[in-house]
Amino acid sequence: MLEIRDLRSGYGLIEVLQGISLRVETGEIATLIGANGAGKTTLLMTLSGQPRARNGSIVFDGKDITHTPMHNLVRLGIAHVPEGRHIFPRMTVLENLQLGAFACDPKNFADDLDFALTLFPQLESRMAQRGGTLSGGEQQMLAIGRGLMSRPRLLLLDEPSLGLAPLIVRQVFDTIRLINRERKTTILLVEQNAFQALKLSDKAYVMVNGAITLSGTGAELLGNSEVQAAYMEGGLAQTVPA
Amino acid sequence: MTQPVLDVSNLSMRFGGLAAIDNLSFTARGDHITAIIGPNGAGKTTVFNCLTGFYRPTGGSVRVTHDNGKQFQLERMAGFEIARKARVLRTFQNIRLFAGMTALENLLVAQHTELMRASWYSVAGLLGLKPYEKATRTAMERARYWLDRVGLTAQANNPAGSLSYGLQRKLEIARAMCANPVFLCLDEPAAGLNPREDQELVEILLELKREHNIAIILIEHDMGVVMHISDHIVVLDHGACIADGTPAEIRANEKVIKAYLGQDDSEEDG
Amino acid sequence: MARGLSLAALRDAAAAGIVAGLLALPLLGFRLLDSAQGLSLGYRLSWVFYAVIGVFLGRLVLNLIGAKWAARPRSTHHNAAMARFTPSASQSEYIAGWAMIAIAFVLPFLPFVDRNVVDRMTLVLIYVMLGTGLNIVVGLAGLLDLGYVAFYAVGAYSYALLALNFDLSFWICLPLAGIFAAAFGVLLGFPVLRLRGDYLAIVTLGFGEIVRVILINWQSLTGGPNGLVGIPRPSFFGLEFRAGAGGFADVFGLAFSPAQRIYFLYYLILALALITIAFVQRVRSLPIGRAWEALREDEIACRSLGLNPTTIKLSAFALGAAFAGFAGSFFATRQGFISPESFSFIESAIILAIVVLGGMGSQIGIVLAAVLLVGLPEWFRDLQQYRMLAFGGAMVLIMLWRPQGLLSRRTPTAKLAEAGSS
Amino acid sequence: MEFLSRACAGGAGIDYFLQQLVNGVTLGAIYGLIAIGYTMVYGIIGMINFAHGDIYMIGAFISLVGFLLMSALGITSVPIAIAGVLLFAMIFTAVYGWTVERVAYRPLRGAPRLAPLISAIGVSIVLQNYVQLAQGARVKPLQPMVQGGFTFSPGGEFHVTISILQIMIVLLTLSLMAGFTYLIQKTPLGRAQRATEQDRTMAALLGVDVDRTISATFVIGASLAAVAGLMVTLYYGVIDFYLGFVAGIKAFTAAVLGGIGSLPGAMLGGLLIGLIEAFWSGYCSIAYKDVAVFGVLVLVLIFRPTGLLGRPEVEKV
Repeated sequence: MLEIRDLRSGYGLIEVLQGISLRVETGEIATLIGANGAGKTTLLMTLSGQPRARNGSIVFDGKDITHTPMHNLVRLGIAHVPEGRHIFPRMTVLENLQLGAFACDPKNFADDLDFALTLFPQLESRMAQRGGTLSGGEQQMLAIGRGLMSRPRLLLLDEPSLGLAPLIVRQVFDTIRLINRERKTTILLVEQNAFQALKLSDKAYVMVNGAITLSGTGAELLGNSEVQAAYMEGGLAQTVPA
Repeated sequence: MTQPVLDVSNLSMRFGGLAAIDNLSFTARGDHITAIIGPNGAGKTTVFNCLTGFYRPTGGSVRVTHDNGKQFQLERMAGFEIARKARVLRTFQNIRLFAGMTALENLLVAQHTELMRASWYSVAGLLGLKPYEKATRTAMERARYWLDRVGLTAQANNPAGSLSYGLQRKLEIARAMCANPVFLCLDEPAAGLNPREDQELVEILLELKREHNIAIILIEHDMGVVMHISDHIVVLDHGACIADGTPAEIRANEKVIKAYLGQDDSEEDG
Repeated sequence: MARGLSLAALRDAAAAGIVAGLLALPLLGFRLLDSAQGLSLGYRLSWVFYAVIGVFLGRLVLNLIGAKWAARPRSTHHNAAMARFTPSASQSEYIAGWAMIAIAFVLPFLPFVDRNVVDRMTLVLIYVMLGTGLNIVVGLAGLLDLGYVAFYAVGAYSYALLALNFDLSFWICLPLAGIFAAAFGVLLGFPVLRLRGDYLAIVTLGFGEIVRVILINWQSLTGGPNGLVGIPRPSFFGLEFRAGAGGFADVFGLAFSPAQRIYFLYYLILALALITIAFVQRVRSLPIGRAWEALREDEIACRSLGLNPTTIKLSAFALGAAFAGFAGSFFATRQGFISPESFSFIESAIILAIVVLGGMGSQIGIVLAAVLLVGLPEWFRDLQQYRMLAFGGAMVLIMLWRPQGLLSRRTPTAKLAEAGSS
Repeated sequence: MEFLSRACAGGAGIDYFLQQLVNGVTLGAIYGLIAIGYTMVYGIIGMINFAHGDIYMIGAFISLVGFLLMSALGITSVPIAIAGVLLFAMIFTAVYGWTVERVAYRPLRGAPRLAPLISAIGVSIVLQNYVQLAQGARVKPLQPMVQGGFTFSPGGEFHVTISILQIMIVLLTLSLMAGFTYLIQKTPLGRAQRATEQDRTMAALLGVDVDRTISATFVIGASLAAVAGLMVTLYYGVIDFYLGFVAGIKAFTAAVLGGIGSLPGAMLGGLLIGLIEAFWSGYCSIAYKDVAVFGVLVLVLIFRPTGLLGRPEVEKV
């Protein structure tokens, strides 16, 4: 469904992505893990066209989208839920969801809204509340819900668990799995929370300094001692309360 | 000589009708690392903003006592006075460095008050007089020391904004240290750090406590870090304190598990 | 590829032509004619045609020439954002700076330089001084001041009034004018410096207008729209530049020439400008200078470190105003005549443009920008009524050409030797 | 309040007061329409559109040309002429607005903040001199087109006159205001605008064409300025190429006073400035009316730093 070949991009004089190639097959959850600053977010942003790819190609569903303007991607079936949620703070939850369906046929709106609300029933009571007044967890749910409003075939999720309480993190990962199963949405997930992410992914890539250094199924990487050392056990991050 | 103490009593902060903090009381001891944890939106950052003068609390008081017995009522002081006199310094959740200035300059700005005085409000500085030159040297020494401590010496002349995320976090802590704190408030210092950087952060914090007698108050979601280093944990939910105790007590607390940590999943998750 | 490109270029040029036609039609195509019977309409639709053809061809040529240039990776935004992070090339700028000072000193003796050139350079130097002063406020402290001309006016009028009413010499009036301007800066600054960014901009803009309105209407003090005349000229340590006994020429045994005063004024403003520049360079690396920059970068972080934003901002405002005051007194003594007309918003805009074009904090940039924006247009006086049109157009084009300014490198105010310079 | 009562006692009566009120409201409506352009552009790109005042001046000139064209075409019915000129001016002024964005703003997207400000000041200088060169520097008069009005005598000898033109101006402003509030609040274009305003990248990710939305904002702002230009041409009957600068500053002041970014704020700010001007001119001195306007602005900003209806900025730390 998505094929990236030798992609290079960056900001100014700094080249962040140094030739990335990866594939995401239809219907799977692919995960990209890596340390902060490895270029994971830059990869997703380059997919969306900002910064522009300097080299290489991005093919989505057989169509070259390397130079497609950002605002046309959603019409092709790609939804990007960026890092930091990016809720429109002074718009209501409903308006945020409406904007999620901005590029779509209005007659699907009611159905899509229903689906988003079944995933995130907490949002229902907050429809008239401004996005900026939601808690971090609710904002993340709204961000994902908004991304789903365009009925994407490919969902790009950037650090959905960042800055969330442990309880909420679990809920977010459960939902990701649910979206993938229920809607057959292909998902490309970028996560620091390597452990949780690898558990639910079909395929995973490890990114170091702008290049892919390791790939395999989620289970393979989960068991890989290098990965464990670098992204899980080395730190205290996964020390769950005992 | 007594320990410095930070006393929060009956602190309240309302925005319009919404109570972000509701009658909160806790005490942070000078020889402790105190962690404030709780779900998103529980009011943790608001507490910090009240401690450091960015918000004026709608009720209650925050009192800091230094080891020489001097007392400060923070809720009555302007933000810059809190940093200058009560010496409560902070870092920010979304890093606030002087991005266009070099790492070294960031640390010199933190010593502004002393340098300003030494430069006789710029007069001595303009004339290049001795006392100012001496103060500058001292300030450079201190900056160099902290750059060394956080491993930033090689990047001292690089703009702060060009540093990696992890280094920026460390620089922010070093900058606060240059301002000579008694209490250091860290707002999610481990957010966005990778495990190796987490480890380094923990070492730095323990060192601050041990060797520099800095009282640390931190907000953190990373339970690994929190449980590992804190002496005392305050758990907030909906602006109120639901638990207060040692890490072991907090871990076992039913209310905390329900509101924040979730069911113990260690066996399921490995 | 080439064919597709030229077709696209053609289409784009056609679109530009159509837009030009729409723009030209109402205002160039028709002419409002005044006559005794009132207003009537004249037609000159051919002008619209010329505009369409002109823009079409111009755009086409640009497209074809620029095709290759435009095809380069479009990363200008990021370059602009990253420019401040590029390492400084202070060495070459250092040399360039001294070279410029040397040229400035020998300028009047160069073969192709006549009085007019010296006179124009005097004007340029006034703007260098103003730009350097405003740079403290805008470039260093990051406070957008759109009414800087007010302080210039306060300086000029205080100089004129002091000199006219109290018979004080230039050298006494100059510092007093600076102090008055600085006091005005504090007076204005105190209530409004809490305001952020553009709110401050509009209030300073308003303040500039208020000062002008007061100058126009306070007839008894300022002479109203007619201004003040007969402002005493500066003297060379008591020697006046006049013909006859006791004048400068007489004492030094020279033949009297009006040019002597022009040269004297040139060196006077050169000295003032150099002092200003030296002062600002020095102050930048003092704690107060660093605090200004820190404030520009992040006010909240400043407060969290114990810096008092109000006093820091006020000091920047007052110092910037003082330099405008000095420049104003020089302006008054050079002209011998001042009126509110010289202190309109356009002056503030030009000074601000010099700072921004200079590169927000680069001293050499400010000098270059002053030459470009003030010096060059003086040579195009022949264009007469088209001069301001060209000036405005140039302002737009220059900004498009170099959005980050001519020189936007920032030299650190302190360096750690062992870190090396990367 | 005190000086008002003193002034009233000093000769001018309640009718004088009411007359100033009527005049102030009319003036305020015009300022309000220009202020909307500032506030919308500020909202969406976070910058002062310095050329907006001159766009308004251009609108006035185009309106004047439009009126002469109408009479040249033999259209004598005043309402039809006004409606025709309204359309004519809005369309052609909008092209100017669009061009300003295209030339001075779009290429500088992402550039340092002050660069577009300077280029916009450049455009403002160009527009003023362009009109001066194309149409001459002399003041352009237009003979009154809409005459007549109503005189009220609320209490015997008091007389207050409201002209038809004044009523027209206020009604037109109110209906445009209502229309654009609806546009911003309820239509997809409005949603796109607000989304672009709050988070440009996110808006683009959701399919909003940011460039086009910003262009649309400039076009709307310019066409509203054209309406203001038309009304000022009718109301005062004289215009010149320098008209835009002062009105521009005042309208921007109005936008700031009301709280920049807020549409009702712009209207309220415009109204207040119109009233301050009318009353200050009526009771104190015409010469210092601008001083009064800015004085009030400074006072308001000191106590409410984000303007009257601006959202109070909660510092995010």
